[in-house]
Amino acid sequence: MKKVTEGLKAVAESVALCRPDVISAYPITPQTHIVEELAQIVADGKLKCEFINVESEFSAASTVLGASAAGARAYTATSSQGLLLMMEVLYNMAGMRLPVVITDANRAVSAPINIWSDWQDAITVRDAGLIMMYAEDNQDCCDMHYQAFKIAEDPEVQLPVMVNMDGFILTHAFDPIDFPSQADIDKYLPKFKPLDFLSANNPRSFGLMGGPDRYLETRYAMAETFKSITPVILKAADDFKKMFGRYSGGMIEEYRMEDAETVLVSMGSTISDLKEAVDTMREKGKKIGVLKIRILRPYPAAEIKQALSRCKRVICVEKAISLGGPGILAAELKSAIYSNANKPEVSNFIIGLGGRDVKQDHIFELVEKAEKGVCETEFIGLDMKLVEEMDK
Amino acid sequence: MKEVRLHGRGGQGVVTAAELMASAAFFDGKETQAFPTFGSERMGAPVASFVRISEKKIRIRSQIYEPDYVIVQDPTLIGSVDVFAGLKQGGLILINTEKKPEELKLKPGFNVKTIPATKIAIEILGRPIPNTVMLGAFAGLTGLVTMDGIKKAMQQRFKAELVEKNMQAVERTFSMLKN
Amino acid sequence: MTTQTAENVKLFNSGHTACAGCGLALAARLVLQATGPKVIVVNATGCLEVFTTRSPQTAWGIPWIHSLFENQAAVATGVEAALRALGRGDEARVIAWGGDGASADIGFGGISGMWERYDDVLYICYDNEAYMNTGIQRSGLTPFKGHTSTSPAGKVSLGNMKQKKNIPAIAVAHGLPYVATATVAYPKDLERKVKKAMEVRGPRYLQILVPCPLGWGHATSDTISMSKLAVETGLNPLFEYIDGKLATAMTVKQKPVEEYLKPQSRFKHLFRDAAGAEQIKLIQEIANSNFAKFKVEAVK
Amino acid sequence: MVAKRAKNILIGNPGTSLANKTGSWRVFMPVYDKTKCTACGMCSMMCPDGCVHGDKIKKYDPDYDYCKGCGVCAKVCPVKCITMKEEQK
Repeated sequence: MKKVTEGLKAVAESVALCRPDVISAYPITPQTHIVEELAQIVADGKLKCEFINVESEFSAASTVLGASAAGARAYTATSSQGLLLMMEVLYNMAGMRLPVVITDANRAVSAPINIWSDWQDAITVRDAGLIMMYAEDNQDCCDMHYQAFKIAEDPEVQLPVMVNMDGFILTHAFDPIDFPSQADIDKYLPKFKPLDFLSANNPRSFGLMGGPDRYLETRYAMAETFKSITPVILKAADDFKKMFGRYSGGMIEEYRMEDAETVLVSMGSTISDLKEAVDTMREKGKKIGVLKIRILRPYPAAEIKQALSRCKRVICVEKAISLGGPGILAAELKSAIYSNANKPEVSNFIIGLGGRDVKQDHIFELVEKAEKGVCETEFIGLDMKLVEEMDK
Repeated sequence: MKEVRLHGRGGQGVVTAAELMASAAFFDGKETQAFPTFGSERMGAPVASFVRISEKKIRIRSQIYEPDYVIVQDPTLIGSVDVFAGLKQGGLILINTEKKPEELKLKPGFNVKTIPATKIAIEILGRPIPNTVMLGAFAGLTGLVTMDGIKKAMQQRFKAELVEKNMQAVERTFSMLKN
Repeated sequence: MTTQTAENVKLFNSGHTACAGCGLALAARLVLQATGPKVIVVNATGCLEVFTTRSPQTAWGIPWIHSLFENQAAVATGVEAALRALGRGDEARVIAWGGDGASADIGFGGISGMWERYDDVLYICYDNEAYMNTGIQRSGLTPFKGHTSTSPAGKVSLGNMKQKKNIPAIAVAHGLPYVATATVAYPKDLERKVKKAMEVRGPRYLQILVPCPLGWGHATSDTISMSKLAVETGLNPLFEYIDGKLATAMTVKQKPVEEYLKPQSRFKHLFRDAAGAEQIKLIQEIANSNFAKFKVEAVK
Repeated sequence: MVAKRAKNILIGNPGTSLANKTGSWRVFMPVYDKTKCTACGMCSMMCPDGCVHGDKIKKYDPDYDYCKGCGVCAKVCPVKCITMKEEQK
């Protein structure tokens, strides 16, 4: 069924279709409508599920960790400070190989306190061992959730998956969303069958201490797992297409890159704005395209290397920053293309932090700048008057 | 693509109005997108919401700076908020007031229409919530969304008895300002 | 030679790496003897977790999970919710287990949340009165004037400045149907309280005083006698609150606190001079007020 | 093919600690005088390592594979039938 729905409510409805056994979350802007809507769905008896109110995001993550360890399909959602409060649990969840699905409404991290969108929150936990997906629009975001459970619970994977959606820009936008039927989702995503779980009938110990003699091997095993997740992600999308007719998948997506000399690289909803700008620039004869990073972990290095083997110039457009370090997407991207025979020049720009609107003119401006010479972590869209006044 | 900006105060249903308009356009077979001001505003504070309606898939996610249409749900906002900001020359602005456009003494160059939406809302709905009333007037004026679309949008969003009353209001204002 | 066979695996097994004379290792075995096998234990980071589960070995014979230092309560909530959601409610009851640091300090917020939610979880705090796992640092349950590595006795200090945080009272204030204290010197009392706690539905709290020869500085063979003296002096009264009312309090002949303090090196600075003697008087007052509060018969 | 899930590192099978013979830690060993033992079971109940086994008929013995020699049993024995003797190694 297709209808116009707010992004967060659409996610809540999609998650409900996946029939989680246990949901635990704590309200935080701009994620809150997900938990509110799920609480209502459970309260209305439309979903048989334990909905647990907790006293913090830390406990929300811990509760779904416990539920998953006991064999339940478990879900939580958060944002920004909440995600950072969960961070210790996220590492633990991944290390214990628990297939929890988490939605992050991407939001800036304080200080200054700011409820608006950027990617800093999720980027900060990117090394925890989560599979990280970035939604371009709300249909993509809903489809990602059905696939996220399937990927997380795959016997070859058994890892938490985080679906990222830009705060406000996607979370609070109303768009037409196509929802699958419950019967079809039940077919696509059968009941969760955990491989190992806490049970009095098989009384094993979970979460053992791994000393210097064993810890290295556990991390090696996780690294090896991440090497073989890509086919699982691709298959989840292929199976989805077979069943629902639309393809929402891929590690990356190339847009108008056939003959592109310049390629804009980014993630999330920014991709839509870049595509719009690229269409305009193409009309003016510029050979330019967009490369979408849809999956940040496992990092699609081989796909990116291949996709960027022909262009002259790459421009990373980033909504997060490693203070004192290089552009985050740019650094990873450079490492991916290092062995390419024809290395393009790589510029990167910081835009849209803390919800600063990304206008089409900003995109034209940064392309123009990069064409004049390589730019390193340059800010676009700054209010220079405010900058000058800041320390007066 | 047509872009609409709706002005109101927190609690007046300005986001719901945008949602309904987008949903109506969707039922009319158009591509659509709606979103609120991404703010931390509280009840009573000036707020805005936005709608895009197009024949083609809408990709752009930036805010709306040059709307084709502006709807002002609360006339007390005029003066404190620049409701004309970015409005295209000759663009339509629909204001909820019992006054006639010429009585408002607004800046020239725009197509100003007025409707006593709050009065009609109290009459028909029994509550001073002008959002659906204004939606009817807007549809009549612009033809951007149809009565059928609005009805389907309401049926999806509201309970049956609410749909009936709101549709009465919409039908009244639709014909009042229909070109 | 004992080797691992299906027959000799118990609920809590030998071969763990607790210190010789560890009161906690004893408590763990006694608790599980009382609960039987139909439990799932969620264990906070701490001595108990470390000495029982160094990969690939585990001393536990019941299903057990360790996640973090401060999330045992919320993980227990999740396990309990999952059992309910999956229709496995009859399979096992859930026990969350943490030390005094995990319970009174870093994990306390989560415990308060779990109590407020009224989850069907027995929370056991094993109280050895400091962070023993990391080398004897002060916790919220370190006793008044006790020396630890972060509340050291020195030229101008006589040890920990604060009295123990009263977690049982806080538990009662949360409206718990069952709150009790126990210690290893009284295994029958401990067993009875665990069994009683398992009969009750909803959140329950059991605080077990477990002497730590390393941290308290007493002979490994004195674990039981220290545990007993803690009760006999009145410094660690044993009681039960059922539905918010004091239901039982153990009756003992009161002994002077010196008998308990003297054999422990963590209190040796109190026996040096007059200043220490003054502090012992204050400790005696704490013991006396406990006696009065719990209506324990003081024998003159 | 690598063992990607590292299952036998992350998950422990019940009672596997029995493979760890902590008896090697012992400096003093408890020696039981069964002529005095009344088989009350106090030593068994109070052993922090849970390694004193027996019954009313056979009376009690420590399992020296695991006994760390803490001396709790000797201290709690009501008839003082256990003495701690220096370990002969």
